[in-house]
Amino acid sequence: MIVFDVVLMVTLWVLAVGAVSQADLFKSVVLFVTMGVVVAVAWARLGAADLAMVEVAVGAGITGALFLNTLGHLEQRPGERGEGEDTSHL
Amino acid sequence: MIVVAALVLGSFSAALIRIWRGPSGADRMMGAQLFGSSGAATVLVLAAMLEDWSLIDVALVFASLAAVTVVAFVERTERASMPQ
Amino acid sequence: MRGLPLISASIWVPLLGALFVSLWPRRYAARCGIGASIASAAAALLLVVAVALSGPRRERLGGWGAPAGIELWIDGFSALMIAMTAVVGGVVSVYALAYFRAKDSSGDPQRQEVEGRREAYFWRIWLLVWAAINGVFASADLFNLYVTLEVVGLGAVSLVALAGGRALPAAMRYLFVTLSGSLLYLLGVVLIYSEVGTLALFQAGESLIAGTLAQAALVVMVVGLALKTALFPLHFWLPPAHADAPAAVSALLSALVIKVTFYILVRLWVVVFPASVSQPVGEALMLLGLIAVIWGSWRALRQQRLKMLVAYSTVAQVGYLFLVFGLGPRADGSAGWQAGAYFAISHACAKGAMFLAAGAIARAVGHDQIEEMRGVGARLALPFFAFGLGGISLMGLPPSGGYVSKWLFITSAAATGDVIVVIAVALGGLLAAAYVFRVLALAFERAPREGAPSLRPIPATLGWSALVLGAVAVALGLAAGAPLALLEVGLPFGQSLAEGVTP
Amino acid sequence: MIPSQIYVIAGAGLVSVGVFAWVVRRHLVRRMMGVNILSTGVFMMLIGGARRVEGGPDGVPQAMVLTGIVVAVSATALGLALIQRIYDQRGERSVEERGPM
Repeated sequence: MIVFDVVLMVTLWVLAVGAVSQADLFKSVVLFVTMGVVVAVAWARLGAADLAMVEVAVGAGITGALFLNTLGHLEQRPGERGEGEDTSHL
Repeated sequence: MIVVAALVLGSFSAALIRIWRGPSGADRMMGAQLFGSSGAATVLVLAAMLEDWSLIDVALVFASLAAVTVVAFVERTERASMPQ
Repeated sequence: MRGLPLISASIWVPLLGALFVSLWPRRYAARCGIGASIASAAAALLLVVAVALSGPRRERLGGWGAPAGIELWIDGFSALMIAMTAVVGGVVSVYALAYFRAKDSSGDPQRQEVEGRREAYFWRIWLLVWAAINGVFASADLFNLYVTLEVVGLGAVSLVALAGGRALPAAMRYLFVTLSGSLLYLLGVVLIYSEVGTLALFQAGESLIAGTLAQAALVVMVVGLALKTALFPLHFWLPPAHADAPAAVSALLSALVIKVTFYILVRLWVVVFPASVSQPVGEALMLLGLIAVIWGSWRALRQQRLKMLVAYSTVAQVGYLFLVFGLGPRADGSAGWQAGAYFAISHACAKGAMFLAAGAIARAVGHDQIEEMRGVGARLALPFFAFGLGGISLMGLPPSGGYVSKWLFITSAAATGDVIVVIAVALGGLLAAAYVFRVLALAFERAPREGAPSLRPIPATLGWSALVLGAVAVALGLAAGAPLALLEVGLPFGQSLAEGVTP
Repeated sequence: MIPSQIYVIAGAGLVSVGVFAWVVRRHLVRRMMGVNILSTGVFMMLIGGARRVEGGPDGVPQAMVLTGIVVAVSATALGLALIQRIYDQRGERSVEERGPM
């Protein structure tokens, strides 16, 4: 079991390092989602079943979807509306 | 049990390789999906080993994760390929 | 009065207000919002009066006790902070009513749409933040503090982002700062929990023993909260965030939001950590506070933009707040802590007044470059007068709240022999005088005959509400007895805090 | 070595990765990711550390982490919304590696 713990945690750490150090943003988002899955497995291993469920649904699922949505937004050209400074609201 | 664990480990490493190597976004996404399924399998194995059968529910949520990410991914590719 | 759930009412009323503002159609947002603000202020003041009359209160939400349930606890210190929130929040709400309303003149429908949306979001988020601030002051539980703190932080970031334009990067940086600050705090909570096995503030304080773990917990929590309070080397995020936000929001941030983390730090110091652990950290914080006073005032003096000047002045005033962590434990009785708490409320009123006035001035002039405000003072007498009133309190001139708190600082510093604190407090006052008078002198110069800046008309409410806050800041010096008496209710800084006074 | 100690150490490792991302990385999306990793690390330390105190699983830290995950996701949503607005209003350079932050 110890072997399992160690392997799990090493995978987790490698995924985390990969997520923040990849040049390709999409790749790091995928690594991030994967990391969420591994974290959920870790919660399950620690006997926190409800946490594992929330982590998969929220920590990996919704957060991952939000990140993907943002990437999609950033791949479009910057919008035409509201360019420049808005100094009237000091 | 050992055989099952080894199989799960194998699919884990396959998923990791796909995610890391790419080459296209879809490959990586499929890798992440495989990772999710392997995660579900791991949780099931864990459930058997720890004899904590409430973990089966967790595996169900793992499976539904795939839907969420795929929808987000497809929406993103749709949007990126839209005419500007 | 004893049985009424006044504490939870002070949280629920603004929360319900936020809900109502969100549910009603957008064009009623302002009316609904001001009504909810008045109700929230009334609920909070009722609670404060009840505490002043009948002592500290405790509430168990849903009838659950300390280990599993959420406990709310109000003593004199939290009551004073809630009163500060009610007064500043009420005045700023009135100001915001005019501030966001006055933009409809351009006639461009798209612009009006944006403005209407901005106004509606302001009221929703601000009422939410108000509820969360009261929640922080009422919490008696380390984790509850984390949750409410996080809500305050996220709300504050959204409020900054309302301004759009260059406020967006400032808001982003503020978001990172506030997130990592509260995560560091949470890390400290984790360490404390793993040591004592409880989250309740007073129980944790009873069973936490001095050691490496307590030291580590204290250090992470202090770094996190000092980051969120913008203590000197960690203040980099504050000036852009506070200066680029809408004026009503700047006032709320400087007056209330940074006091929230200060409050938590004081509680940790007095209740949770043993003196042997917190003493050296307190000395370090005091030193940083001294540097902050000088550095912030100096930078304020050099600013070109009025709101930037006020924001750097906040950096300096935060320095005074952190002096209490060195002085408080050393001074006899609770004089040092009283100085800090009194400084917090008088700074809230003074800085609120200054930001509101700066917003009114900037609205009238069209920008906030100080150099180009030559000679506008006579035509904008009301806001500049409010700015000056706030400035009096910052300088510590009698009679003002700033004077009382600085006097308390200096007496407790003199009693413990900290000459350097006395010098720094005096020097900080001088520098404050320099930057306030720099603005006032320029504004009341004789206007150049040609090229005098043309002014846009502004609603009188803007000037008057700033003036009211300035007047409160001065009045805090004239009637210091009542707040100081309230501060002693339930002996928040006494030795007998944990046992003697539970209702 | 007790298994839960591994989790505490791994949590500390995640915290350091998160701090690294927050301090060194410049792209806003990546920094947001770093904050998420940081919070995951803190939660892992919390759960691992809690098991060391008690025999079985302890309910209070799990409730804390549950709340914490929800808080983290709302913070992430706010941050990503801000990033999209910054990109809309101020263009590509302000979210990129060499942005103004």
